[in-house]
Amino acid sequence: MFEDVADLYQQVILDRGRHPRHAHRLDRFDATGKGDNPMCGDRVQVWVKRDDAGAISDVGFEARGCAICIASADLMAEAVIGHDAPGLRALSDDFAQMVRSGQSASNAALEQLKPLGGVSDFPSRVKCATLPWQALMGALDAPDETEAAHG
Amino acid sequence: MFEDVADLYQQVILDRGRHPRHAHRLDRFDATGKGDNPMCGDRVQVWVKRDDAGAISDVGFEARGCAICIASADLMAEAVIGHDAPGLRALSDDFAQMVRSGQSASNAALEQLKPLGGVSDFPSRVKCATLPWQALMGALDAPDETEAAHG
Amino acid sequence: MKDNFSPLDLLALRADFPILSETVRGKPLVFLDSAASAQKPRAVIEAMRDAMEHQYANIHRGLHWMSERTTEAYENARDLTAILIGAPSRDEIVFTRNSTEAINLVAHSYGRGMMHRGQAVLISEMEHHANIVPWQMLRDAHGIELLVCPITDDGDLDYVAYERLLASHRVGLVAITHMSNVLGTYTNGARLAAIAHAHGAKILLDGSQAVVHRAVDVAALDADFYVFTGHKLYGPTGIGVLWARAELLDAMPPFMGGGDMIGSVSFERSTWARIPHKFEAGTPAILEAIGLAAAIRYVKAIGFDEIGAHEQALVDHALARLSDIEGLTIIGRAQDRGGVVSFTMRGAHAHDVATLLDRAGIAVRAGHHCAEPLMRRLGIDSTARASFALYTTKEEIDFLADTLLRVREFFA
Amino acid sequence: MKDNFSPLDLLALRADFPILSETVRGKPLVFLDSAASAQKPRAVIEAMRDAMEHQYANIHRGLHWMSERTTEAYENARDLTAILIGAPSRDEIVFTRNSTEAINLVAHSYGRGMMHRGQAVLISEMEHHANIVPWQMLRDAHGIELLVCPITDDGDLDYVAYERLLASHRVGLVAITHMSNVLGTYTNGARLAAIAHAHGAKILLDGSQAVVHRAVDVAALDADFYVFTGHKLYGPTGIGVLWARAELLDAMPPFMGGGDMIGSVSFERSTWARIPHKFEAGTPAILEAIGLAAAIRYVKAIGFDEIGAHEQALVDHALARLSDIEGLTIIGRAQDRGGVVSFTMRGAHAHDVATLLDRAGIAVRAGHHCAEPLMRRLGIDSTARASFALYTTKEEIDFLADTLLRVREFFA
Ligand SMILES: Cc1ncc(COP(=O)(O)O)c(C=O)c1O
Ligand SMILES: Cc1ncc(COP(=O)(O)O)c(C=O)c1O
Repeated sequence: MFEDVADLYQQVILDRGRHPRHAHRLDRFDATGKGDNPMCGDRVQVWVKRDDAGAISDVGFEARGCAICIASADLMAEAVIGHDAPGLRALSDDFAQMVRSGQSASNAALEQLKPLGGVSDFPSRVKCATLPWQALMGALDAPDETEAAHG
Repeated sequence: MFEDVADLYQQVILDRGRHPRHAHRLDRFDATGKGDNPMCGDRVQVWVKRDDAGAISDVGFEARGCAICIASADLMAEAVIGHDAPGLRALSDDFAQMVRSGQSASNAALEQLKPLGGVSDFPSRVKCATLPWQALMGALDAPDETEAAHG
Repeated sequence: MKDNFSPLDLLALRADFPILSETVRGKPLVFLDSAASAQKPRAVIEAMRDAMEHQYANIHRGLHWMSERTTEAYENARDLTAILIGAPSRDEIVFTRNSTEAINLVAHSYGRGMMHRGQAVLISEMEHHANIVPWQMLRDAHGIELLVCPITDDGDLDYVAYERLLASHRVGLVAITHMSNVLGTYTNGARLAAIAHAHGAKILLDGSQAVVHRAVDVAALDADFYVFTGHKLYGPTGIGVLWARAELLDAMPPFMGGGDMIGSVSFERSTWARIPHKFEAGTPAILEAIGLAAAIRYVKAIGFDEIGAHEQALVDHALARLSDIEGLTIIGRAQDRGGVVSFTMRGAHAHDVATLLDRAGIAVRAGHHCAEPLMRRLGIDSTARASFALYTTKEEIDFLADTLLRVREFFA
Repeated sequence: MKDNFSPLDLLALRADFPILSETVRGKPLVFLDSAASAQKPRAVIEAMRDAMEHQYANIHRGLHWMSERTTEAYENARDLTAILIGAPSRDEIVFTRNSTEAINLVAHSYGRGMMHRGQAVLISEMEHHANIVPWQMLRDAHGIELLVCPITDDGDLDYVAYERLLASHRVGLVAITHMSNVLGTYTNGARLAAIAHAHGAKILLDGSQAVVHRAVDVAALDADFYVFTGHKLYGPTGIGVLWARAELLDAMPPFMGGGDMIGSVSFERSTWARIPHKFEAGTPAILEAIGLAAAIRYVKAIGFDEIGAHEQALVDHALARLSDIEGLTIIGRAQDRGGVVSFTMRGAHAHDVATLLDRAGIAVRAGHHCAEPLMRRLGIDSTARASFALYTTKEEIDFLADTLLRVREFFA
C-alpha cells in the first residue's frame, strides 16, 4: 500500500528515526544552536565539540519531531565530523538543495545523507529534514560557550 | 433620452432644486438639527420655529446636496407647518416608507411630498431625499436653543 | 457499531462539491481536514463567479446600477449572517478577514479602548493561538492581566475553576472557544456567559469551529461578542465575522481608519460612521461576502439539525473505530463534541502518520493545530486530526481506520 | 483631436471581461468607474473557480497534497507581486485586505512601535481618507504631529512647500499618494523619496491608483513602504499589498496576533515568525491571492507600456472632449496624470449628473471620492469622476461627452 513512500522512508531513515545514535546532549561542547518550525512545533537543539583545528569532532542533539527530522539529525551528526565552518556551510547548502530539488551537488560528504534525497517529493516535509541543519548553523553563528555552560 | 428619469426629476423637483423657497437660516428659531451623509458628503441643517402650542410655524434650511436633496428640504419646509412632534415623527416615517418602497400610507400631509415618490426606483438616492428629514428629527431631539443662539 | 446516520442524501450533497471528485496521487481524495478549511459547494463558487461576470462594482459610494446592486448583495450578506447566528440587529454584524482579525479588533478596540490597567482577560487552556496572542499583546501593551482557565483531563472546561477565577480576579472580559479545534469539545456558552455576567465580565466566544456543526444563537447564549470565519463554513477565504452587542460597538473606538468608516473628515478631526460601518474601513471583501451569503443559504437549506445529526454519527463512528486500533490514543474525551477527532499513534510521529495517510489520498492535519499551550497541557508535541464536514461519509472514516492499521504496521 | 490610440486589440481584450457585455436598464454598460474598482478578466474568475473546484485547502500547516499545492499557489502570488513592483525580496510582500489595511498596519506597527512623540507624519492635501485617518488616529493615540503638504492650483504636489516642511519639522514618515484618485495627478515618487531621505524621513507611497496604469518599481523609487489594493488591479476584493524594506519589517512589532504569525506560543510569552509571516495572522485570503496572481499575470502579459499608452490616449481624448462642453469644469490639470478625469457641471450637482448618466448606461462616480479635505481645498463639495481601464474605448468617452451635453440641457 505504501510502496510509493519507499523513497522517503528508506530503511535507514526508519531505523535512525526509531533508534538514533546521537540523540543526547554532549557533556562537553563548544557551541549549541536551536532550530524551530513554528508551523508544526518541531524543535531541534544541537551541541557541537570542535578539535584544536576548529573542525567538528562530536555532535549530539535533542529533537522533538518526526522520523525524518530525527533521522536527518542523526545522519548529520556523522556527516559533519571533521568539517570546519566553511565546509559545513557548503555542506548545509548542498544538503538543502538536495532535499528541495532532488538534485545533489558533487560533495563527497553528501554521500551519507543521500537517503534523505527522497524528501524532495514531499515539499511540506523538506523543513523536517533541514531543521537540524538550521540548528547547526545556529551553533556556528553562536559565540563559543565555555565548557562549563553545559548541564 | 432621459424619459425614464421623469419620475425622479418631476418638474417641481427641478424647480425647487434650482430655486428653493426656504433655503435660509431663520433669524429666530427654537431648535436646529443637522443631517450628514458620510458616503457622499451631503449635509443639511434645518432651523425650526414653533408656535405656542408646540406646532411648527416656520422652517428654514441650508443644504449642500443635489436637486433631490434640496427639493426634498424645500417641500418638507412647507409640509410640516402646523404639525407637532408626534405628527412630525409619523410624517417622517411615512415619507421614508414612500421613498424607500414607493408605497405611501394614507397621510394627508404626504400629498405635497408625493413628487418625491419616484426616488424609490433609485436606491442610492433615497438618502438624498431623507437627509433633510434626518436633520429635522435631530432638531426635534435637540434641547431647545435660546433664540439668541442664532447668527 | 451504531448506524444512526442521518437521512442526508450524501451522494447528492457530495456532488455539490466539485473538489470531492478529485484524485490526489491517483487516489480518490478523502478530505478529512475540513476543520482547517472546508471545501466549497458549487453554490458558493457560482455566486462569486456570477458576481464577477454579471454584477460587480465597488459599493456604498456608487450612484450607478452596478454599484447599487452590488451594495444590495453585500448588505444582504449581513442580513443573512445576522439571521444565521440570531443577532438581534444586522448593524451588529461586522465583516472582517477572518476570526483572527475579529478577535484582534476586539482586543484593540474594546481592550485598549475600554479596559483598564489591572483588569484581567480570562482565556482557557484549550484556545487557538488566535484567541491567545491578541490578548498577550494587549497584556503587554496595556497592562491587562491574562488569566488561564484550566481544562479537565477529559478535555472539558473546568467550570469550577472558571467560577473561582472570576470570583477572585477583576476579570473584564472572558474570551473562550465555543468549540475546541483540537479536542472537539463544545463549551457550554450560555453557562459561561451567565457566570461571566454574574461577575460583571463581558464574554467573547470564539465560534470558528462551533458555527459549522450546529445552529448558534448569540441571543440565547447571551454572549457579548461572537466571532467566526467564513472559510470553515463552506464560504470563501478573506471574510470573517464579528458580532457584538450594538451598545458595545457604539461605545468602542474604531480599529482601522479610512474610507467608508467615517462621518466626516477634516485634517483637524474626523468623526465616525455609525455601526457597523465604523469598523469596516476601506473597500470590504465584497465578493467574499457574496460567497459567504451563498454558503449560509446552502447550509441553512440543508438544516443544522440534519448536519448536526450526521456529524454526530460520524464522530461516534470514528471514536468507535479508532479506539479499536491498538497503540492509537484519542485526545479529548469530552461529552459534548463536534466533528473533530485528534489522536496520537505510539511509535509514529503525527507528521509521519499524516504523510502516509496522504499517500493513500487521505488529508488530515498534523501538528500543534495552532494550540501549542494545549499541547503542553496534554504533555504531547502534536496530534493527527481528522475532521468532518457535512459531506464526510462513514466509508471515508472506515478507510481512515483501515489505513491507520497499515500505518501502524509500517512504523512497527 | 489626436488619435494616437495604442495598438491594443481592444475587442479581444474586452471579450476577456464578461461583465462588459452586460446591459443595465436595457442599455449597454459603459463602465467608467474602474478607479473605484476594476472589472475582472476571465483569467481571474477562472483561477478562483479552478482553485475552489480542483485544488483547495488551508495552507502552510498542511502535510497533505491539497494543502501543499495550495500553499505553493499562495506563495507564488507573493513571488509575482514582488516581481510586479520590483521588490528586492519576496519576503517583503505582506498580504493585507486592501490598501486601507496596509496603511493602518504601518500606522500601528511602525507608527506606534517605532515613532516617537514629537515626530511628525507628513501627508498631502490630496490624500484619500485611507491615507489620512490612520495618521490622525496615530496622532491622537501616540502624540505624533500631522503635517499637510499643500498642492498647487493645477493639482500638483507643491514640491517647494514639501521640502520646506521636511526642513522645518521633525518628520519621521512621509505618506503621500503616488497617484490621486480625484485629480489623476501622478506624484514624482522618486523625487519625494530623495527629499524625504535627505531629511532623515521614511516614505510611504500610496500606490492604490498608480500601480494600475504604469509599471512601478519600488527599488527605483527608493521608497520605504508601498501599498496597493488588488481589486483596482483587476483582481478580487479582499486582498491588498504592503511592501516594505525587509529591515523595517524585521524591526516592526506585529500588528495582529494569531495563527501563522508566531514562532512559538506559551501563555507567558510568544515569539514571532519571520517576515512576511509575522504580519499575516490567521488564515489569509488564499483564494484572493490566487486571483491576484492571475490578475498580475494578465496585465503583465498585455504589458504596462501598452496599457499606459492606451490610457494616456484616453485621458487626452477625454480632456479634449470634456473641455469643449460649456459649463463643465475639469478638476485637476497636472502635467503627469493617470486614467482619471474629475469634473463639475454648472447648475447640476454631481449626484444628479451621475444619475442621468446611469440612465444612459454610463457608470461614473460622484461625491467626495473619500477625499473630503481635498474637496475643501478645491472649494467644491463633490465632483463627478470618469475613470479608465485597459478595456475602456474612445467610443465610450465620446458617448460620455455626448450624453453630458444632454445632461446639461436637462438641467438647464
Ligand atoms: C488613492 C487611494 N488610496 C487608497 C484607496 C483605498 O483602497 P481600498 O479601499 O481598497 O483600501 C483608494 C481607493 O479607494 C485610493 O484611490
Ligand atoms: C477555534 C479556532 N479559533 C480561531 C481560528 C482562526 O481562524 P482564522 O484562521 O480563519 O482566523 C481557528 C481556525 O484556524 C479555530 O479553529
